[in-house]
Amino acid sequence: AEKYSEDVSFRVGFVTDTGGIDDKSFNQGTWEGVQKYAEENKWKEGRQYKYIQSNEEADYIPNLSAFGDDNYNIVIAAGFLFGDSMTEVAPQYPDTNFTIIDMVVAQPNVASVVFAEEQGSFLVGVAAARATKTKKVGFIGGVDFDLIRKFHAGFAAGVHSVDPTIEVIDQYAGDFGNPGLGQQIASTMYDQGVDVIYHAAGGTGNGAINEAKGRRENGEDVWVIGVDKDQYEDGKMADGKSAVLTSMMKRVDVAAYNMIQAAKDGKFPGGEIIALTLADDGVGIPEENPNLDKAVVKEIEDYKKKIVAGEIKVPATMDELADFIK
Amino acid sequence: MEYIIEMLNIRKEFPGIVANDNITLQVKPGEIHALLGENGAGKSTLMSVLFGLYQPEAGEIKVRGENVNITDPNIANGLGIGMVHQHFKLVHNFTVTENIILGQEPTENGRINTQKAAKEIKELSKKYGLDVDPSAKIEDITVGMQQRVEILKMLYRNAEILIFDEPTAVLTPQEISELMDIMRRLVKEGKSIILITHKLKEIKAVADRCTIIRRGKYIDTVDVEDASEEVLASLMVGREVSFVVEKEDANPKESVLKITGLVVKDSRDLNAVNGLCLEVRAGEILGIAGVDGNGQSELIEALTGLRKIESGKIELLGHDVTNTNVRKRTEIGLGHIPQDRHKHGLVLDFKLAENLVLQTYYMQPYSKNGILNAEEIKKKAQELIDEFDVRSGQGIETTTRAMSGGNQQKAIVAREIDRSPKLLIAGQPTRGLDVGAIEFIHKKLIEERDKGKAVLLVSLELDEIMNVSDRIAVIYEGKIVGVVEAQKATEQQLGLMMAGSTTDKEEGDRK
Amino acid sequence: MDFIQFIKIIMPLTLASAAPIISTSLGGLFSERSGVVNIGLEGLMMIGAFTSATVTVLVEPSLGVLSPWVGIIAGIIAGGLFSLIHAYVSINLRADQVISGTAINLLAGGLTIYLCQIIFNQQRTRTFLYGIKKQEIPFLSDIPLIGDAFFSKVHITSFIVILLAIIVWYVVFKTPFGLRLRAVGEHPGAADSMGINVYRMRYIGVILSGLFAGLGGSIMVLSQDIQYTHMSIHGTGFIALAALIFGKWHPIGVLGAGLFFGFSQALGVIAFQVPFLSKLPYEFFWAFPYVLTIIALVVFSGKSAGPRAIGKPYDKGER
Amino acid sequence: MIDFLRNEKNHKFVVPLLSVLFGFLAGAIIMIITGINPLEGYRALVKGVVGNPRKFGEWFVASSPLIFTGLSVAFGFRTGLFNIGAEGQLIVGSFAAVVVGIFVDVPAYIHLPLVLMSAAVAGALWGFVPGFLKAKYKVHEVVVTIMMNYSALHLINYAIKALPGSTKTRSVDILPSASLSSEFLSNITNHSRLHWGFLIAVLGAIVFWFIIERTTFGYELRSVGFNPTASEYAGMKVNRNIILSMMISGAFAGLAGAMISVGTFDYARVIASAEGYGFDGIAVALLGNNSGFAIIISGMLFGALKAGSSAMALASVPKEIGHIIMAFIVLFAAMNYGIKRFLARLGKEEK
Ligand SMILES: Nc1ncnc2c1ncn2[C@@H]1O[C@H](COP(=O)(O)OP(=O)(O)OP(=O)(O)O)[C@@H](O)[C@H]1O
Ligand SMILES: Nc1ncnc2c1ncn2[C@@H]1O[C@H](COP(=O)(O)OP(=O)(O)OP(=O)(O)O)[C@@H](O)[C@H]1O
Ligand SMILES: [Mg+2]
Ligand SMILES: [Mg+2]
Repeated sequence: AEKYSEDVSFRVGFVTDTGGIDDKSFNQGTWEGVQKYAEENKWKEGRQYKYIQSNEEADYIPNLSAFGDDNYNIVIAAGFLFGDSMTEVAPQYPDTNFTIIDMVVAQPNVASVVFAEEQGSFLVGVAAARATKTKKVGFIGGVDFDLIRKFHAGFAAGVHSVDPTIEVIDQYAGDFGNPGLGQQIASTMYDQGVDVIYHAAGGTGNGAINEAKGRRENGEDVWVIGVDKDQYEDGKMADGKSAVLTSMMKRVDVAAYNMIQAAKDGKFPGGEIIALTLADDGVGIPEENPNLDKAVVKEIEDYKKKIVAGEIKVPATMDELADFIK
Repeated sequence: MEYIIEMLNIRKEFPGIVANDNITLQVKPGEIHALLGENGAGKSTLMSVLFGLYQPEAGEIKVRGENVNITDPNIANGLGIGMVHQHFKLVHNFTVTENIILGQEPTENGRINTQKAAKEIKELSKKYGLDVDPSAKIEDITVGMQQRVEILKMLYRNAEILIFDEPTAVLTPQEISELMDIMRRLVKEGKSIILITHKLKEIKAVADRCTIIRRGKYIDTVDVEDASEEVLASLMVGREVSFVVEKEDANPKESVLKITGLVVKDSRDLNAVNGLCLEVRAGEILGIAGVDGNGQSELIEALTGLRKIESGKIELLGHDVTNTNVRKRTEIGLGHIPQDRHKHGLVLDFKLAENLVLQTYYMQPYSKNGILNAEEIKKKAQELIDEFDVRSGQGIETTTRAMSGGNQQKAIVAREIDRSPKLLIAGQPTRGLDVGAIEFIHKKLIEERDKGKAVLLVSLELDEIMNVSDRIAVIYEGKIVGVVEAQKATEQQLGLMMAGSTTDKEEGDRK
Repeated sequence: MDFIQFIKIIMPLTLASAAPIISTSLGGLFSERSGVVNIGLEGLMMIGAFTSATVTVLVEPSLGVLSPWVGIIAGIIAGGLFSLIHAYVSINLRADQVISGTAINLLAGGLTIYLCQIIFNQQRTRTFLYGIKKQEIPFLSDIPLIGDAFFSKVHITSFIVILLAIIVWYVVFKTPFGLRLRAVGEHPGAADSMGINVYRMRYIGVILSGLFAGLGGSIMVLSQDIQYTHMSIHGTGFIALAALIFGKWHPIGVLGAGLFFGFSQALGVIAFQVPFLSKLPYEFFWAFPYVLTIIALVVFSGKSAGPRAIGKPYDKGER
Repeated sequence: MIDFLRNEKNHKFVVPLLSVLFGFLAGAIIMIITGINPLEGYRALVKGVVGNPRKFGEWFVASSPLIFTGLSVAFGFRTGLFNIGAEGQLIVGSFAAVVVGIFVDVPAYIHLPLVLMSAAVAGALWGFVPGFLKAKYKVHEVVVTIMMNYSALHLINYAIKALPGSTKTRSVDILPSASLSSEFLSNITNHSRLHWGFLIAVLGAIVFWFIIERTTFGYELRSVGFNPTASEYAGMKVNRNIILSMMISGAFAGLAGAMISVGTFDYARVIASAEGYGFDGIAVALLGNNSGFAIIISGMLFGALKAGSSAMALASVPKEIGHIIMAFIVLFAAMNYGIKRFLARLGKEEK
């Protein structure tokens, strides 16, 4: 009568970073991918698949090792901060398949999954450029990592492609977990005439969404753009509409799902780098975009095609952005 | 109604001790009833029971003939009982008014009506001659005035029965006589008073009857008129007590301390010591008499290095120590029994042994190369508590906080005298102690003198000064107004000088 | 950015981030004035924030716009209830108040997330639709400059909190309750001998700290966030503690200190927008409020001793 | 048994032990309420800590910094200061260790001591500021240390990134000669990160005990902590002692930083927010009664809860339970008066 499978010959372990399993970001996304696979295969959490949350960076190695010790078949870690730990742990468990997201680790049993965040960010940049009336848009970064700069550069490039006269104001919060700060930064930006903000700032971005919500409810025509997942729901206001214009989705769930499938099939791409781009829908905007005009969606589609076709090379660093703008 | 208060067969235990063992106390309306006993005899405990701070294990209490059950101070207040505690219970940063009305604040629309309160207090203070400034902060007023605030607190609550727990221990002679007057006036107004004091003279002066307790047990109740001081004292301690301090004549030698033109500021930045000159010689006890607040504390602190000196010069055994630190002075040969034993004298959270080496811990043999030698420290401590009869629960291992005030004081005296400093500055060394302990400490001071050391005794207690000193310097407004031979000095003469009169200066002896 | 614009931008931000600090700090004031150290303010804020977010989410479907207010009330009550642990342990059991407060912080951090998992099956609450919105204060917002700076785009809660500070000042310094509370914190023995129930006053002090910290946490989450997470409070309780000491345990001082913290934090945010300052490393701005506080503490130093009996359990028998 | 419990002499260790017991009991109750079998949970915890040599090694790895922050906080408490700033001192200490670890190239027997020393010195300097401000301007150390924590976080993040070779998240690796890690220890514990830091922590506890209990310096520090005026009377330099005591407290926290940066990681990390070692240190110090050796034990206990919580999570017990248990232990430790009273009453009623 058990609706779950008893077969425990294949098990999946997932190690979160300090953001936790429902960070609305890559941890949650990855876990959703794992869960999707599990559902399809009638797996039970705790039996065939499990996650451990890391409370701090020092936990990464023990947590990865814990799965290794238990002979899990595939161990997934989300976040580039896992790079060093993965490099250290993977050789100790040569029979385990490891997957790291957002980072490249050169080990024969590690598959590295990276995303072209700049490409997705380019698309929401287009949306922002079309939505702004003040010709000022904002970008709020969580912490100033190279990874977040990819979001930044792609976004600015997208905005620029639509209208080079639009100004992009940016600010880094230095923290992924300070909503109050996010709100203040957003508020400052809006007060200075910015009317669309793209955040790549996790929990800090919550504050920006809150600010946008509040302003929209007060009749201001401002928007916020979500990140990693479709954040439409997070921006929902009392009238049922959302202050989230669109979101830059990063399909870590797809990555996780695919890696599990590959490992199960014995086709695990150990030692390889898997780059997920617009081309394979690894990044992109949500299917539903109630706040975007049809025309804009169409335009975004066009840009997407160009990027996929290689006609537009989206910059991934600030240097490349400078060249791009020239 | 024969008695306004009756405490019958009261028993109160604390862990390990019976503080009150079947004690009976009966107070007649309109009388001043003294309660006498050694340190730790159980007086404060008995009064705390009456005031509702402690619940007795046995016995009954009657107020105005009615059996009562006083479970907390509110009930005591309701019965018209008020208490001035041994350690004042005043909030230091509240005003006089706030302290008095606390708990029974007059209000107007929920807000404290300070004006109304101040007016009431003014009236009360006029009626009983209790001079206070209602808007002054407690921390800014003298101890004497603080006590008047305590009394006003009771009167404000319409107390009929007033308990004074050692009210005079902290007062100057002037303040004491004022207090006596106040008490007489209170009784005249129909109040009844229970007075705890160690000073037999005071009992003789104001009390009508006196109940004596010893080691928690009731001894007797006597009419004061019929009992001499000697009788009272022997009832209290259970043996004969000598009041005269026996000592040979002094044999003064070289100068040990020489102060010239000393100026010291107090915490309010006023000159508390103002051009003071004084000399103390080896082999003598120089007493400094004076009304509290005339610069005694500042003088001691300046001499010992605890307070900055504005100008003037201090020479100690020929060294100019005007600007040297405490440690240096100690090492030259200064000993100091501080006035405030809790503030300066002891680290209450240290074990007794640790406190006994507070001045010497860094020296051999108690430590070497910065490492403490526990064995030596313990040895010394044991030696000291044996010699000075310092009593406490766990000997040298006792946390000092848990010791009685008298024993804490003895520990300090032991520590300072044991070093046998060339100059011993003793600030009120017997404050609050019973006669037995006082006798002991006086003997010790005189022994030091006889060993050829100099002793500077600062006390508010004129008797002590006159009995123990060889010469007496009177301090007034930060200056020495005269120095007299103790044997020739009379109380009136000193009293006048303490009030600032310099007419008797010619008798002064300034070699 | 010219000066006028600068003021217009920074003032609302200051008010917004100061409000939770002030509210919580006022709570700490009650507790510490009664003689009980409360380093558990952070935890009490978490409890308040968690509860108000949860309740808001749960009642939204039926109560609509009223829900955040219901949430706040729930947060206040929850803070008060949770503070009972601190009260019982430190007043009745005479625990070291610092330990007890540390335990409150640890417990609140663990428990709120634990409960999130039970209630929402995730490590955070669901997002609420109705938070505390910024709004224009009628009439006042029409005053030139001042209206823009202080009365438009502000949370009404910021003004409630400022009003509270004044009320607290009145209560603490003008009413019998306040006199008794302070007496208990300065010299419990004296208060006791005047028939004031020391334990009861301290209980009230600690519970008030819970209520106010609960309010602070509620305001914080409902006005700044979209849900409660383990990061929602991120150290604000400790800043409130600092504000209490910086404000010298005085309600108006606390108000000033809270506004100061809010201001310097906002300044750190805005400095980015100032052209020549934006060249400096970010870290400089993030450290800025804290360094500024230290400097201010030195400049305004002086005796800032807290209530005398603070931290000491009251024992009737002791003298 | 009851007599043993009632005897006040035994309370010194019976009471903390009971606190721990009650803490786990409370954790069990919460697990039961939420439908988790506590036996399973605790079995997972135990397995997670001593289940295999690697876990055992990781337990020690998790404990060493906690012991040091515990010592840091305790040193403050013993000398009358509340050092809530161990976190910041730890951050600067960990950075200093890495800087010396990267840029000074000397043999290991000089390098390692030098690295540790610089961590201690950096922590001490960070402690100097609140100490100095308290001594000189009477500024409350609690506020200053809180502010110093945040300042350290941001400024050190900047400094790490400014080091040559650093990325936005970390510095380059330290030279092997500067590392506490040990091939040998790692091998015997099945590739755990076990490093020599644990021994250093024990050494730290001994130094702590020795300074506090056995030296005239410690005597002075305690005296000043308890009663500054009496210390002044006794000729001690009160202000100097306040500063020194804060500095030593900071030095311990700085060493905690070294445990992490040159023990656990071998490089410096940019961190977004404080990792909580300082606050855990308060708990460790309090449970350890502020005494050197007991702090080793309480540090190990909290280290176990930390190290074992992954294993508990694997057994499907929410990780927060570790925190909740920790909180309850601290809470019960705080109730020692109540527990003592309870012990004293034990048996009495039976008579
Ligand atoms: N709170 C307490 N806990 C334990 N024992 C106490 C306590 N209070 C008093 N005692 C004990 O009761 C005895 C009587 O103390 P009490 O204070 O009544 O003495 P006293 O007569 O007032 O002494 P003194 O003249 O020094 O003021 C003391 O010796 C002490 O051992
Ligand atoms: N908390 C306490 N625990 C145990 N014993 C106590 C406590 N408080 C006071 N005592 C005891 O009560 C007695 C009286 O204490 P008290 O402070 O009244 O000292 P004292 O002898 O009256 O000294 P003095 O009058 O010189 O200040 C002492 O013997 C002391 O040991
Ligand atoms: Mg006494
Ligand atoms: Mg007494």
